[in-house]
Amino acid sequence: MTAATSNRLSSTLPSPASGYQDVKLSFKHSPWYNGKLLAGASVLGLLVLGLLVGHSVWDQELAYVGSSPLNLPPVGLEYKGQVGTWAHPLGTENAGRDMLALIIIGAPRSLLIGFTAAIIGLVVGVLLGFSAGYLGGRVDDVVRLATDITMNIPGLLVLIIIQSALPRAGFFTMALLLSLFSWQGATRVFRAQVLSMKQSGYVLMARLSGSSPFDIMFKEIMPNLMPYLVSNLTFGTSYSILTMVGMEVLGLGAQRIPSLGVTLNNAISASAILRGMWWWWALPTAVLIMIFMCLLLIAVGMDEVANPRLRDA
Amino acid sequence: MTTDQVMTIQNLSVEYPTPERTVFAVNDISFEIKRGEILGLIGESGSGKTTAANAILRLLERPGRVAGGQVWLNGETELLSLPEHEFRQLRWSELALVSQGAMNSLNPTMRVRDQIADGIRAHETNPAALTKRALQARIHELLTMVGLPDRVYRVYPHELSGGMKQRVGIAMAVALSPALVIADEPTSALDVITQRVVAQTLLDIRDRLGISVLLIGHDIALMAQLADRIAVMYDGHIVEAGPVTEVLKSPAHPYTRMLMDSMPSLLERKPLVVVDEAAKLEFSHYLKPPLRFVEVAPGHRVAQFD
Amino acid sequence: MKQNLLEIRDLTKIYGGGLLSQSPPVVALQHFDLLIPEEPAQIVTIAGESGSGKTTLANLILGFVRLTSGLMLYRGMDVTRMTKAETLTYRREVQAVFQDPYSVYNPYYRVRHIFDVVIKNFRLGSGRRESRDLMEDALRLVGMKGEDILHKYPHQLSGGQRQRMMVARAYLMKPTLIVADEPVSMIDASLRAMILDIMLKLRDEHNISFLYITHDLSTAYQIGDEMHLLYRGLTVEKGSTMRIIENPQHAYAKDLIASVPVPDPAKKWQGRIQMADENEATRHTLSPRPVYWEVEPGHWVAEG
Amino acid sequence: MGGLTIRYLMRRIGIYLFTVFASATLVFLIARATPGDPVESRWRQIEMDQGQIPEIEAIIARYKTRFGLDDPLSVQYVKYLGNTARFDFGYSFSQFPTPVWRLIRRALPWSLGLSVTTLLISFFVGNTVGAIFAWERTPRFIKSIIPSTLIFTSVPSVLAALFLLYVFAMLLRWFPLAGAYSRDVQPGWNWPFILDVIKYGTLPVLSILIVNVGWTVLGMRAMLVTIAGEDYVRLAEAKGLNPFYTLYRYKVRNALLPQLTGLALSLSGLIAGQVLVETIFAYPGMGLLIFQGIRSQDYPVIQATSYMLILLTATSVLLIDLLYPLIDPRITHDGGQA
Repeated sequence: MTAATSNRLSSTLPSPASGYQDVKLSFKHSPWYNGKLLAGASVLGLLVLGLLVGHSVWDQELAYVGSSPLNLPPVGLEYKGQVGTWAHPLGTENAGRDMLALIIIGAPRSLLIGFTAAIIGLVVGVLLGFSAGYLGGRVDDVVRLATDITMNIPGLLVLIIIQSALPRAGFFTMALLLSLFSWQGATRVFRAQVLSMKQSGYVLMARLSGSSPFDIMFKEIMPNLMPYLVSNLTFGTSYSILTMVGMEVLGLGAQRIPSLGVTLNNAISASAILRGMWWWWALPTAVLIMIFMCLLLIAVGMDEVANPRLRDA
Repeated sequence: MTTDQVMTIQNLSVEYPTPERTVFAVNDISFEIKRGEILGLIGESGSGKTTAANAILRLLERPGRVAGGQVWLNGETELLSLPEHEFRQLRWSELALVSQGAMNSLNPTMRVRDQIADGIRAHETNPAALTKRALQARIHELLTMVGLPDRVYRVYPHELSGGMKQRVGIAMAVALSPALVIADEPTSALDVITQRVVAQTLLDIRDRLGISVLLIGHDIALMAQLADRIAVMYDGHIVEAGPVTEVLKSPAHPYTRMLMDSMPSLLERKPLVVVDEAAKLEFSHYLKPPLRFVEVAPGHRVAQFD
Repeated sequence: MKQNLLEIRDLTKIYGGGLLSQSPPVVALQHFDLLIPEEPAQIVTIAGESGSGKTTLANLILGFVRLTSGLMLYRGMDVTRMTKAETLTYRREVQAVFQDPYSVYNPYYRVRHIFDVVIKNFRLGSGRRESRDLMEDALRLVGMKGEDILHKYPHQLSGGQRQRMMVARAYLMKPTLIVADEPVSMIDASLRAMILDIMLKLRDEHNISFLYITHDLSTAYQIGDEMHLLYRGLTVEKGSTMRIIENPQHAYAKDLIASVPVPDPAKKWQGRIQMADENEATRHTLSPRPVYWEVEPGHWVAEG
Repeated sequence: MGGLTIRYLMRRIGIYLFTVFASATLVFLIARATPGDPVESRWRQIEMDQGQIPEIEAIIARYKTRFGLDDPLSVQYVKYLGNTARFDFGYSFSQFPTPVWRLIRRALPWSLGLSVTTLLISFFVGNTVGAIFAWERTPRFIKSIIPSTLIFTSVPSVLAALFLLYVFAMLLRWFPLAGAYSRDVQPGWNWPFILDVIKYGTLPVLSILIVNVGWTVLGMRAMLVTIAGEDYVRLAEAKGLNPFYTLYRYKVRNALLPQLTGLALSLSGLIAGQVLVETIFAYPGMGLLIFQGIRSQDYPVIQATSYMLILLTATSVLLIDLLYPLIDPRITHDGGQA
């Protein structure tokens, strides 16, 4: 298992042209000017902004059972004799919860928990990857073993086992549990990168220049790994959100707090699809897909920043 | 029609359009390669020598493109205007390549014999030569010719050393007795003794098969050992060309002279002429296209400078 | 008492072959001796082809790898048993210039980063002004000016400029020894002389010794004082550079020197050289310490 | 270096065994960490549902003895490991006294069929499409489809399942809504049944495929773009070989090695997705078993099924990894003399 097993999208850092030319790079020619990256980041930004505005504008009490009329379709539509109203623009579900309020409360929760888990996972992954790559030897053996083992285990299933027995996990516990399965990618990528950079000329030079291992890691190596960092963070966030939504759809996790996954679970349990109440499952799905798509665009854009050969072809 | 010239390059130019300006990597170069000779195309990095070879082989990488000129094969076929499928037929059967990266020029997941065979299969028209037995005999013969042991027939590239890989590359290139082999820095990644063995192999092949070689390189000393004639490139131009003995004995262009003066050798311990980037850039003042050439000795042409 | 700058005795480096490793050990360098006196500074060539152990030697001296056995003394101090302060001094005084003048620059930073780091870590200068003076001084030595290049990124410099900057960086630390590992093999031929010339200047005017590690005997012949010729981890011939090249004794040395092409079409290679059916993975094994014969004053050849 | 193969094998199998052992232990620990013990809570539950049960204490004690719950933890652990190795997971709570293993045996073939089908299709289709996208001779208009694969890769299979179910089963009624086959066919090796299974399996397979195939496509394309810069590819072009031959023999062949690793890496995500898809389609596989277990708080079923799926994933990854040396000559053909 050598170079071939690095992250499937990220392969190498930009290989510098050997010839020298004094071409000034304007922003448009900078590698960071990447359509996918910018599109993903801006749509995600707009979404978050919209949710924040919604938080202050929309009545969040509407997210609780019985706060609204039952089975109301979105505004302008008709369902079993009821016509949607502006009071509940996205409709309501069969327990009288307002869909807009559910999304406004649920989506940030999913995003935040996924992001928190990804951050924890990334920090752990980077630290482990760095230590394994830089220190080598026993540390490397142990880290590699742990990574190889946990990577082969579907996180969802382990969390199902844990959650089935200990159902009352709070926000932070949940994020911590999710992060158990989001550090491996970062560990692998950073270990591989550090391993190759350790032999690179500028790290050797830094050692000859009396730089401490800390300086070498964070001042010499880290800046060059920024694209990988962002790419991993977004992948980790999607993965964590996905896993959590998965658990919620199965009926695990804190079912009382409205979140997108819980809403989906309710919709499935109540046969929303068969009853033709599409807004009940389609709206949370659409929001989730939008989140995933933005995160993916950012990640893919980042990979292209890191590996210019992927840009066109 | 028989001609003494295997290849004639006329006013070849290659440009690389960049957002700021168009760079001419190869600028209006002309030379010819005679039958059975080794022509050394020598230049430092960025001189355009490899780009010129790629243009002839029609392997330019985007966004580079031929901006003008003609490449005549055997005085009868113009290569650059040939339709793709017709040119593909000429590849390898008439025009072969020994590539630069000795370590990486063989497919790691294919046996050596299959990599030699697929070139033959793609172009051999005589069905009798394509039987399994005939192919096997032919590949063995090729391997022997470049001095490789029989076991190479069965192995995968990673089991070979750099020098052996490069000799496989030569065997592969001459498999169809092409008119011309373009050897792009064939020994630059090799050790000194290995380099000599590979160079010997190249000379042997030329002597036995009469194949012409366009040898691309940066090492004057190696060119002195191998080439019959050399052409010196600088900044996309050919500044001087002629028989190797002539050019190296009495270099006429200041750039060639500078190259000779800064060249360390085992022949004598002498103070080297120190040149820096600024001094090197000075030479570009001599290059005002179109260059005019003066013949200082029979076959020895020098771009005019003043 | 007059000390030697660097004294190496019976140095051996074996890679791998540990308890948990399944791959057999590889002897990269064995029974290596070296003596570089404090005065006068000299350029000691370590010549050899790939796999000869010359880069291993550089890594050993620079402390990138640990020696397996042998003794390495810097000004009488055992390099493997130095105090923290001594290590810092050693780090500063034994510097390096590497083969690839591009990869030694961190692409993230402007080129002045390589100066900033050493000035900060070794506390060479205090304050902006003093630091800048140190840089300019070092750059002047290699024929460059700070205002022209310090603000640039590595890819904006030519190979020659990058390598000169690296020499300037080494000089900035006022080293006693510079390990130059193939410093000109990736530089255009016409610019090589410039780097070699700077090396001579550092030796003659600043009393800096060089360990010139190279496969290129032609450049070694031009600037080298002493030479050690390595073959598969062993020194096969040592003595004055000129004498070895003009009068090689060991069979391998003869082959090697006869294979170096000379830029004169009238002096073509004589005869043919046969190469064994070699394999890249050829492993070197530990052999007994060879016996060296002195064939002329100061010129030693390994027996066999 | 013939030892590399042995070493690789040993390490790989070691990792596998440890994975299995660790997940079995996890299940044991979690089960013991549950507040109260399972037998007691089960009987208390029955008591709550059905009213007072006389001699409940005695019944509980008898069960505890029978299941060895009175033994010290270490003895229980060793027994548990032995049982797990024989796939003996005890009894289901909700369908007492059905052994969990019987439920799993019923569900396993459906899940296996689903995953093997998706895995094979996604690998072959994904790599073929990826190769087409990366080929320089592919017409531009085909290449312009690439961005849409990006959309697919970002839709998780659970959400794709909801969408497909709504459109193709609910609105268009092309496919059935739930289950694995209809009641009116006789299970067995007969055509009506096989066709029925295919019909019922199409939407679940598609749901899992949609996300996974996108990744394979992108991975293949990225690999080929990288490989196109290699010297041996340039040489193949200089040889004037048939461009299609160059594509598969020089490029795709070399890209498949890392793609196989990618497949192994994506497997755990694939299985996780499948659990959810089965739930949505009420497909009678292991995923649905877990879902039902969660609904009825049937801990032995949840834990055993999850454990089995982990075991399955680890085994498949092992098998894929063992394929690797078979197709990489650098591992299998070292030394050359043999």
